[in-house]
Amino acid sequence: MAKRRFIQAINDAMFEEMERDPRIILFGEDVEISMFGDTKGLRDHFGPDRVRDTPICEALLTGMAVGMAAAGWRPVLHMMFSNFMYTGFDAIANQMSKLHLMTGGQMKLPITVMAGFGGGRSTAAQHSDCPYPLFMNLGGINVAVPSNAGDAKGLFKTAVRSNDPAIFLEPGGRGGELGEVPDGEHLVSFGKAAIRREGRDVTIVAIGAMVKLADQAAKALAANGVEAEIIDPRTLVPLDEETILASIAKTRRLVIVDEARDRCSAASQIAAVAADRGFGLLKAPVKRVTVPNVCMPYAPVLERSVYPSSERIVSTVLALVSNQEAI
Amino acid sequence: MAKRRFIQAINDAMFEEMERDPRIILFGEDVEISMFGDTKGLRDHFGPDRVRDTPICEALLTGMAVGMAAAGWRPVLHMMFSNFMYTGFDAIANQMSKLHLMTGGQMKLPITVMAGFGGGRSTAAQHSDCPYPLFMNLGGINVAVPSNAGDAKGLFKTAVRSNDPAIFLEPGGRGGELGEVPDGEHLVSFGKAAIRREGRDVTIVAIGAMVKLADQAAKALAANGVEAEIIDPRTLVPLDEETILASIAKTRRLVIVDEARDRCSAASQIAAVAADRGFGLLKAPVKRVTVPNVCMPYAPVLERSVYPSSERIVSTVLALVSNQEAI
Amino acid sequence: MRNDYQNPSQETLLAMYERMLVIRETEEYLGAQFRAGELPAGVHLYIGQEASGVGICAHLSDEDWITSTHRGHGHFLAKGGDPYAMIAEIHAKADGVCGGFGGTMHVADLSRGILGANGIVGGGLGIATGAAFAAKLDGKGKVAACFFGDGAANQGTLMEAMNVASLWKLPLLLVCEHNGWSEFTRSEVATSGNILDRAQPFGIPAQEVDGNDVGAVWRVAGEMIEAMRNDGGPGLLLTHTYRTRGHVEAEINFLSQSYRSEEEVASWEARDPLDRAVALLAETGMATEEILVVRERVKTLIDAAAARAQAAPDPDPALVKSMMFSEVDAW
Amino acid sequence: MRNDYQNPSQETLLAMYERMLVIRETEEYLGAQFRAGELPAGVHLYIGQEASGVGICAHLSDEDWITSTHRGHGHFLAKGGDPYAMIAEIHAKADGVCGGFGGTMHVADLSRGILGANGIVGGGLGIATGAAFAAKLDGKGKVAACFFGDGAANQGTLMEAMNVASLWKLPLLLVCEHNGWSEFTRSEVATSGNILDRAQPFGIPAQEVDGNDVGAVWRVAGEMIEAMRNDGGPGLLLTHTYRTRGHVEAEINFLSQSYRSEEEVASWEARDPLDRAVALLAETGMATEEILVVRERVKTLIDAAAARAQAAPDPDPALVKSMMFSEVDAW
Ligand SMILES: Cc1ncc(C[n+]2csc(CCOP(=O)(O)OP(=O)(O)O)c2C)c(N)n1
Ligand SMILES: Cc1ncc(C[n+]2csc(CCOP(=O)(O)OP(=O)(O)O)c2C)c(N)n1
Ligand SMILES: [Mg+2]
Ligand SMILES: [Mg+2]
Repeated sequence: MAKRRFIQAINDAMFEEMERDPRIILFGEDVEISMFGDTKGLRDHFGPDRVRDTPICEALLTGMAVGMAAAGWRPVLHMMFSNFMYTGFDAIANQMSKLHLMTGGQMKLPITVMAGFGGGRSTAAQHSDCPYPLFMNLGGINVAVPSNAGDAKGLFKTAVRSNDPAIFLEPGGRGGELGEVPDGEHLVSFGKAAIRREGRDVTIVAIGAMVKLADQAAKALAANGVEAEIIDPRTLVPLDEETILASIAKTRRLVIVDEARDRCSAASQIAAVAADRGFGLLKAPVKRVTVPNVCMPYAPVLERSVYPSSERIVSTVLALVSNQEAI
Repeated sequence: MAKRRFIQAINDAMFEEMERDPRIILFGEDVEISMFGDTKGLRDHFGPDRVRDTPICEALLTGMAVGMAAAGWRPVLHMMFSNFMYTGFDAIANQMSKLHLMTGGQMKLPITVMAGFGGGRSTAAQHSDCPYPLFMNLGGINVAVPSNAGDAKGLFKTAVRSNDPAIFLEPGGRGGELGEVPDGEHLVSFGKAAIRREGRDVTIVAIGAMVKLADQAAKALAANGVEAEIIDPRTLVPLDEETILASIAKTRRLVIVDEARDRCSAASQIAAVAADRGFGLLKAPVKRVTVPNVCMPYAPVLERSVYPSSERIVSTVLALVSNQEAI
Repeated sequence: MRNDYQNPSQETLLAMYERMLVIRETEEYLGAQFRAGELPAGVHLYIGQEASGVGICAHLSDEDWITSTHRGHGHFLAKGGDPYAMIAEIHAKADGVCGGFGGTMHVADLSRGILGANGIVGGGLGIATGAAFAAKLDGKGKVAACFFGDGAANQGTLMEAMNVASLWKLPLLLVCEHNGWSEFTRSEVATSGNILDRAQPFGIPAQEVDGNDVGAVWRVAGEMIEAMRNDGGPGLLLTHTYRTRGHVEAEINFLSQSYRSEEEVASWEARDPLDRAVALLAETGMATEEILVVRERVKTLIDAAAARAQAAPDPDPALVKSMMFSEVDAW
Repeated sequence: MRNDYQNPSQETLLAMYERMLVIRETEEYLGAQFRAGELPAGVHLYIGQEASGVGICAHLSDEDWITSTHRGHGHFLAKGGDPYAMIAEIHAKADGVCGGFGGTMHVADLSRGILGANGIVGGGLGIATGAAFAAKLDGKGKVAACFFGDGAANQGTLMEAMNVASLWKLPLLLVCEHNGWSEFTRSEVATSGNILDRAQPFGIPAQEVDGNDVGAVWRVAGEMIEAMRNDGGPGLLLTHTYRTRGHVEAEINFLSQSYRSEEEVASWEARDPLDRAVALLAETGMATEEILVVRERVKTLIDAAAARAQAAPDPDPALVKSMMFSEVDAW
């Protein structure tokens, strides 16, 4: 086990995978100098054919990723901030997610599209979106949202080795966070949630950067005698419904923490699964701690008021637990 | 009450509103000749300044709608098929939905973006998407999905009179369907669901074209002694949660029929609301009848296998009702 | 050594004529089937434009890539796609080249470098640019040709593609098939200036050609593609042509007014690319009987393909579940 | 009667100099605040480019529209935006021109025709084209100016905008501020050919100008805008300039290597647009003391605005709920 920063773990994964497979090509705006640090050093090591700065033209870039993959290469496209995925949305939604089906399975698309996402740092509305609900709805695209350095490395490797398109989202502003990364070859399978903490009283499903908040909340709850179990789905497509349901079977209560806007969020999807497949297990309402249906305001005081917090998780859980007899 | 075709009702609404308000401008690809019929005759009547064919350049068109609205006009942008909204997605997701907040409320955006949507007619993957879950997640955009001619007229009028952006979706291939349209000025408010049928045993929330299927299902169910209540939300943003919850309070069971792909669908959102605010009212799992996470195949036999049907609604409801004691 | 693209040989010309005939026969059949209510969805016919796709694809092998449009049957067949597999696809049958999943607007055959017809206008531009980048990385002299219409030329991704392809010297042949219309909008209404000029700011060589003259298309495309194979960077080729059928078969059913004159259509029918190919063949001294033999052969081929496609089984709905992903089953 | 844009009067020149000073002082302040950890987010400074925005906006009234970029403080102030309201916005205060909701990349003042800075590169192109269409419909000789960078010129919406604006003869002034860099990528790496040439296929008149010479910018922009007001259709203006600060303030903290030479920066600092405006004023016979008076006035103004902004209250979180919609409250 080595301690690595989130962003270093991704960088390590890129080095190792590009070394292993000469058909992996990295391209995107300013990937050579690397603003976030995740693609640092790759250009020098792998040269201009395999690591390439592009002009600013996201609509083309996503389409190019499809064409490169269809023609036998394994593109990794760095989109910088996830809001810019909207600028390149057409080829993601109309091509990347559909061509495997449309061609009757002929077209394999081993594409990884990566970007930083999420609010909390006054980057304001156009640099803070949390777009995974959109990608989840498209179908045909795997969606990985690591919560720590080790998973970031393992999920990234799985993404680039997969023959299907994957969106790999890095929680913005958490690149410096240290975490344990297992030594040697480290892969994290898609569709396998991690149980971050065991507990008997409530299940908290937390996504990406929310795992840390859930963890803080769990500690505060423990001080109140409430033991929370924390599930980190790690990938939202595929989603490990079984692990979530097994946890609900134990705790009988579910809170989902998601930094997406609430409407049609991952939280809503998980709540819907619980209300269907887990209905008989639940003894309290399913609660969502999300961003209300608002884009991120700039002022820290405003942003804080809508961004999920450990306090909101704690109070949500406490209300659930204390209310249990009322239902 | 006059009988009008779905598409005629929209056309009537456009005529009446453009007559009423000279600042409404209609533009889009082939709006002059009008492929669907909804914009038929408007060019001749209102002239080239107010009704205008555009080049094929969706990315610009959505941006133009924002600029026109910001500069004091009331654009109606016809995007033809809703998949092409992805081509113009950047300005919808990064500008239209955010600028009111980003400008601290300065920028009013009275924009209507309209398009046909949905599958069922072998138009295949790129002409059949049901994109409202994406727009619901963005925030800042109202979303109207009429299920019949009368609502189409009334909702369209509300959309163009609103000072906020609205997406108005016409169920593809149902333009010819006849329906009652109230005479005279007819407006349908946003955020007010309609109870299409009363019943005591199960609540079926059905969206857009799904209302008709729900209705067929309800008739079949009635023959089995099961009385379904059908709720048509009419707008998904804002969503009339109260009417849905009131119905669940009566029936204690909920099935949602949505022709979107399941993951992060409107159905999932409504299920999530039920699992939270309606939890104590429910005595059975919340079921979703949706399109599995797949884009539309071309072959009718394949498409039918994934498209919601009244049979699927019936069997879902019957399983719920018969299973009630098992929970 | 540089090839001489001055004159296609009689053999080449005949092969191209036969390919054009295959397209024409197939599409005449499909149009009739649609009108008879035998197809599940409308078809966008390439009839009248055959020389453009055929003259260009004659220079491409299965190792080269093409992307196509909603009007993609012709490109599919020109690039060597199997008529039976395409007809079966459009009949929504299990034997279809996409198993019945794609349909008329999405015919694709990756084994032949056909990356697919595309229902999104301009959707091929990014894909072809990516394939051209792949071709460059492969280093084997492959090229990618992107077919798109005059309407699609107004999508900004064209400029983006030209910029990247020029900077990276990609072997990308941008083929704008200028048929004067995008749906029901006349080109002049939607397009400012001359599309050919749009390549100039990027230093991309651009040529235009009579797109109904398969010999001319073959010559110009041959030169451009050969240059590309020798690391020559992108090119823009504008083929002037016309769809003598509607935008989509049976548009008459939903349009309340006509959008073009009968004279306009007739004037282009008089320049039919197949008739002109026959004239070119005659110039090479080919006898009418020999041409009739080809015609018969094609007719027999397509008739047989059609009959077989009609009799083919429907696809199995159990397959849908596994079709969104190649590996994980995630629905 | 046609105006003579040969020589800005001393008065005009002085007013422009003052406006440039306002930008410079404001941004020097903001940069220092960021480095001191007093701002919630990084700022993209316009320092070095002031002549471009000011020389152009000098011809615009509150009735005209502009759209701007992530590097938008200068355009906001050049178009007459209030320094206090902008500084307060960037300090995330309730008095901010967007109530603290927008921040540095989104400063907007609709009452002055400032449709907003924009965090999406190229995001202003569609908005400005729409505003230009609105201007045309208004029929009062208004114009819309769209500021964008050389990096943004590679977004395809530029071509789309030129096509529509040319077809519809919209009063759209496309202003490409060419500072040689997009983030950390040199223009030559990302841009094929000369951006100026991109207007040619659309028949759009294009001019380039020394963007650090406010007099020259004023002259060229004046002519172009006047033509537009008289139904002249769109134009492209390329202003050659340079950002002497980083892409974003304090980029040094996250970049592991430098991307440009000190000599390059120094050579542009030697062509500082404010110094050159002073030289122009001296040519008109203005005394150094008079210029110093202006400098003092601006310094006092910005110091006061800054102090007031720092003391202003935070925005009220209760407002967030009502900020996504103007009418219905739907969250
Ligand atoms: C992104 C997108 N916008 C609009 C359409 C609808 N549409 C289909 S074909 C077409 C016209 C295309 O014209 P052109 O590119 O000239 O091709 P042609 O039909 O003439 O071959 C349009 C607007 C579409 N399919 N995709
Ligand atoms: C759509 C989009 N892509 C990428 C970015 C990230 N980004 C911000 S500024 C910038 C460079 C812009 O260069 P240019 O247009 O020349 O403007 P300059 O910064 O030089 O003023 C980039 C790539 C963005 N904000 N939006
Ligand atoms: Mg055309
Ligand atoms: Mg620049």
